[in-house]
Amino acid sequence: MMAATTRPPSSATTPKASQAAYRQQPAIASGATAASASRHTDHASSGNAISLKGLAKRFGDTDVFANIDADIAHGEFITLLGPSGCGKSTLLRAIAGLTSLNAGQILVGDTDITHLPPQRRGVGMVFQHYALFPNMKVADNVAFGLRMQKVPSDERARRVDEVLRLVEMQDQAHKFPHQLSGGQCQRVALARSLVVEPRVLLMDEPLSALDARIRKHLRDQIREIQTSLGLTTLFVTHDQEEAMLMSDRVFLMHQGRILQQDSAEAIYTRPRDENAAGFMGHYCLLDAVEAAPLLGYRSKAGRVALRPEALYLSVAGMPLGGEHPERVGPGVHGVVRRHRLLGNIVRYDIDCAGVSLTVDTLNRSARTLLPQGQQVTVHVDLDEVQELDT
Amino acid sequence: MMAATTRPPSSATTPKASQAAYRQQPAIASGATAASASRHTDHASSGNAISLKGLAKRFGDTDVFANIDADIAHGEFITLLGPSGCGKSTLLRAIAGLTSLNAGQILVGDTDITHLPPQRRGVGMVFQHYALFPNMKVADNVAFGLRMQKVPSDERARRVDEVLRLVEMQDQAHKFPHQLSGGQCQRVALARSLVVEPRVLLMDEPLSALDARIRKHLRDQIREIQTSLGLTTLFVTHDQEEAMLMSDRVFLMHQGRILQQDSAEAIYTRPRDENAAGFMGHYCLLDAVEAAPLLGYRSKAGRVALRPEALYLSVAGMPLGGEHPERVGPGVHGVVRRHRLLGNIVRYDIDCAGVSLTVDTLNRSARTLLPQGQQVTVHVDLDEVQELDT
Amino acid sequence: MAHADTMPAHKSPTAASLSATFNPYSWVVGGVFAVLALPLVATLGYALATRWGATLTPDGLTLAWFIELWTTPRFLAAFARSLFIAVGALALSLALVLPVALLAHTRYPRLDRWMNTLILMPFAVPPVVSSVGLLQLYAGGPLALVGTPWILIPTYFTIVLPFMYRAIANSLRAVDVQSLMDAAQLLGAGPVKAFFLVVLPNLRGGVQIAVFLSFSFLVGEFVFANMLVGTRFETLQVYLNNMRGASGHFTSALVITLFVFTLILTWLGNRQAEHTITEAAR
Amino acid sequence: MAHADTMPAHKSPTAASLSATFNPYSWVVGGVFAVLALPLVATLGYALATRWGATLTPDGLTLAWFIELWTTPRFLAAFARSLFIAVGALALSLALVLPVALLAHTRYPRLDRWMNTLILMPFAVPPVVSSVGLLQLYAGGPLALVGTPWILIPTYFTIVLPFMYRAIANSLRAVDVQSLMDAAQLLGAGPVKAFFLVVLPNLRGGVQIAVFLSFSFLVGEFVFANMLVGTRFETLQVYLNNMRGASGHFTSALVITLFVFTLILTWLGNRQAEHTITEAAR
Repeated sequence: MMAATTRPPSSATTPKASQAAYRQQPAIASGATAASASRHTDHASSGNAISLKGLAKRFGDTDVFANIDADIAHGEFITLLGPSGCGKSTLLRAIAGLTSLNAGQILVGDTDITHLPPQRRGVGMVFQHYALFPNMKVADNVAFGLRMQKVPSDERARRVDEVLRLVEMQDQAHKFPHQLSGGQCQRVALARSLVVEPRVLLMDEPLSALDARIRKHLRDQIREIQTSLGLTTLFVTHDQEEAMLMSDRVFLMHQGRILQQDSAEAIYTRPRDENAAGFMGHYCLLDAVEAAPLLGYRSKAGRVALRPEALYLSVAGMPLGGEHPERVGPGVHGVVRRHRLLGNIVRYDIDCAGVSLTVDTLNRSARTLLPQGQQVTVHVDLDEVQELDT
Repeated sequence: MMAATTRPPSSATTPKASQAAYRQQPAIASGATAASASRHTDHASSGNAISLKGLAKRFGDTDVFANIDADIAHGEFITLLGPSGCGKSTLLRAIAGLTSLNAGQILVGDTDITHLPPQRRGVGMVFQHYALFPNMKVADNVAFGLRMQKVPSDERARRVDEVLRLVEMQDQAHKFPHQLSGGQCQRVALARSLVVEPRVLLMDEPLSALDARIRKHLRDQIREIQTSLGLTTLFVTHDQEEAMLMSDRVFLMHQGRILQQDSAEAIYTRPRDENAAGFMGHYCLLDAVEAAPLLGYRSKAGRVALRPEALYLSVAGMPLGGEHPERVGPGVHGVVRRHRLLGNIVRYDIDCAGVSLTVDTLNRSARTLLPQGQQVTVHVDLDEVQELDT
Repeated sequence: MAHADTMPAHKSPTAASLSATFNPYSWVVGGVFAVLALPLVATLGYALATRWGATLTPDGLTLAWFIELWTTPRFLAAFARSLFIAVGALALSLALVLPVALLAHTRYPRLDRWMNTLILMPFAVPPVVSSVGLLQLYAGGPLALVGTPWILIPTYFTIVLPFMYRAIANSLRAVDVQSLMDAAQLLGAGPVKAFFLVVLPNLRGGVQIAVFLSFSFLVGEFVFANMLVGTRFETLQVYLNNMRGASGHFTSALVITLFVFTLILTWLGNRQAEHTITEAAR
Repeated sequence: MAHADTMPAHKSPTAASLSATFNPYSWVVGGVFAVLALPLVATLGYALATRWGATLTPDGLTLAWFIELWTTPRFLAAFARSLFIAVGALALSLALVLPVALLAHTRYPRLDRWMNTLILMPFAVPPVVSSVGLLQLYAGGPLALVGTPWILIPTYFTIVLPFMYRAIANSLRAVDVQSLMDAAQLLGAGPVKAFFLVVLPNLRGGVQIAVFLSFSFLVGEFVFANMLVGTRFETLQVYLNNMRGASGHFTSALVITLFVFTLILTWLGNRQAEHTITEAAR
């Protein structure tokens, strides 16, 4: 029902056509909502939804970000993941047109929007603190964008109702924002962005002001809606789990640069460098000398990263947690220094060949817990070892 | 250096003596800090540090909490864990004397403090939003409690310096609170509570205003300091991981009641009822009929709770993740509906005998990932099945 | 505004449960109310009394004083003049202060700090003091406004400025203006439209109170009016002062009229503001 | 206070970088400053001029007018009276408002709502209006205060009350009073000690500005002083008004004296407050 409906079905193969389609967008075709449901892959063939080319932003002498290059496909869900201060939110605001750039070019479809004001970019945005209009009821908040587009009132009412249904807020249409909980506010904010059928949806830490339970629910709901609408989405977060669960691809940002653009799985299991490994998971970072006994060879790379859950423990020759990997490193003797119960995971700190290793195992049963001082053998899955440049 | 030093070494075997020792506390012995380091088990024999007897608190018609009974040993780290609104913070404030009780009795040692004003309870408290005095520098904030006790200025300076070293804030002594980061503020607040050597330390969600990285660091630091001082601590949180990692025991609270008092491990693996299971981890809750095929028998309990990490998957007869438990339920055929990568965990949703099960496995390698639609067999570890009262 | 008002104050249960059992604050409220209302009640009694001598209660009730007042052309003229001057000064200050406060809040934080210092100045210079200064300033040359009613509008503007600025700046702080503007712009509104549709309505409460208070202050202002223009342009207060010699009942009726007038004005302002918002949201 | 002031305003980089390149706000500040300062500058010129006729600048400079003023016993007496009345009213209002505001903030949120409504009343009733009411009230019986200076202290108290209450309530809101009190009590301070050591110093900014502004307002107040007591108790403003007939230079000197006096007072207040805090923190 939402988004992308104004682009012709076999959309824009030439720049001209796509551009024309984009310009046409604000005047939304009234029959648009008919072609509802699954348009997920409609635009797979029409090139990128967004291209970022050499974006740079300075604030005084410091680079907020620089050399941002990325291509995002239609319908992709991209997460900008990074610690606070890495420039991810500013990048999002620059794409929205809320912050000027010092260099670079932003293409949506094939249209250069770098110098368009925010209201003409066809971009929707959801803010961390909702930014609902306190003077308007839920329905009027959602209708705001349509009123700006001069959509006739009967169509407006229908589309507002539709989108409120989508975010399960149709019963709250006549409440004011201050009467809603945080999670409900964010749903309304989402509906408000969706109703104008933006070409791209930007979300700036939309879940971080909510409490854990609601965050999980809304996370799944956002992803579901995004998938069903085939809406190209950029989602900013500092939460690794959020990024892993929601994204088609993750852009890992660090100090104003994109360290790695990859699938969540690849970002997690194959970090490109030490910074990426430091931010994702709980990698044990060893240098080549320290790692040699575990690997059975001297790595050429400066640093070796081991995932705690890809290390294998054996007690008295019996593998703990069953089968071994195909390509396994030599067993190295170690001692359990302590264990911590993280819920479904038991995390062991193991002193092993002069280094301290972290090993994660499933918390299957209290009977299988290894006591402090237990002698173990540690094996490495050689296929899961990451050799990092330094 | 901190806490408990005023109690005589072979403390209070009779109520009288203990009471006397408590009364004596505000006038701190000047040699107290000499007997520093590890006094962890000094008071193991002297009964409970705190006893809560039938505490109840009403607010209008609703019970904030009721029937709170608990005994806390010397040096124990207790976490009050529960969702927001379960009464845990109010309980903490009642123990501190900041909120009156409708019924019950609070003993510290053997002294009844139920009706003492907060300033005479010998209880320290750390607040969620630090509550540092903005008009005073760090050192003066920390010295405040000592000044109230009329500790001579040279001893005061020494003890302030000592405790600031303990929380690694000695370099910031001359800054004002507004010049510090959140994590630094909370360290100062901790130092301020510790310096007066309270008999009990109360912490009201001290980490929840901090960001993830600092939270983890400070969490470990708090636990370390608490252990080295042997300080009886009550820690309020809504974060399950925090509770699991820090506590000697967890009090799981729900709607103003303590559902379960147990070690973190027991709370996690053996929840007493459905509410406890619902709050901890990601238990699959099945009724007896649904669970029967997995268990191989019809449970007498109304509900059966299965931990996702205590379920075992096999593909074509080969156990995934190795060995099986001793007492294993019958294998039941299922189909992978989807998987989610949570980092070190892969969470499968499996349709199995008419119910949807969640199964957690270690994210050991991308090669071992089960695709959607994969046929699997699910086994249950019968020793890890929780049969709940309803 | 509405938001802040309806947000439940986060208080510990003790406080609330205590207040349920005994209410010392009702005494405080009662006391303050009495202190503030007593003069008004006495005035009302006087205005309605046929005669009120040494007794505790008036001798009889009448509307004669009011009727006499409302049929006096001199009173009506003074009333109109006061209204004109007050509305003029307020319009001028709103038109200037709103954009400056908005800029200070969203773009130039340093401007806000400067303004906060500047607006203290008129407070530091009491009315009689500055009226002397103003007389000197406007007495000769190109600014020969003394004695004309026009001198009052810039003067009142100066007086009202600080109050208006603080009230509006506080309202802006309570609303997350930047985000609201951003959100409205991304939904297709230009900056001006965004301001009027999304920011201004949410400043309503603060601006309204500022305007109301300023208005009632200006209508009641006497010192400047008397010193700068005097009897040549008799405003309500100057008229009231000149009528001091007249019957106490008559002046009381005048006072009550003035009071009821400002009350009605406020009520209308409130209603209008609510109406506007409902409309805008439709 | 200190906290709120030094917290860097969280702004988007655009805004700050824009303001670095061009500064429209310096124009605004300049303009406002000019509007506010012009009367004062003109007055100063007049006070220092031997003669100032139709020319743009004064003819010559002299301190004669000041010396004449400072040696007039009637002026000094009026000054002392004004000070006494203002200090009395402020002390009374501080003693009453501080505890009420604290209670309203920490214990009885409903009291705060009531107070916020109540304190608007004196605004709605302009000075001349309520002075008529007060005259009626205090004219007879047990409260026969009319014509005595004592009538001014309760009157001024009523006027200053709303302003003081709002200023203090705002300061309380900016500080998390409840937590500070809790923390101090758990560290061994009684409630009174906690209030003076931990809460009051952090209200400094707000309370100080309120006191300063109220003070300068009271010293400058004319309407009540004139109507309620008149020449029998000549305050500074009544004196100034009575001297209107005298030389403009003389009154200008008076005005400047008054202004400099309030400035010095503020400066002293500031210094003292800072000193107190440094001491308390030692």
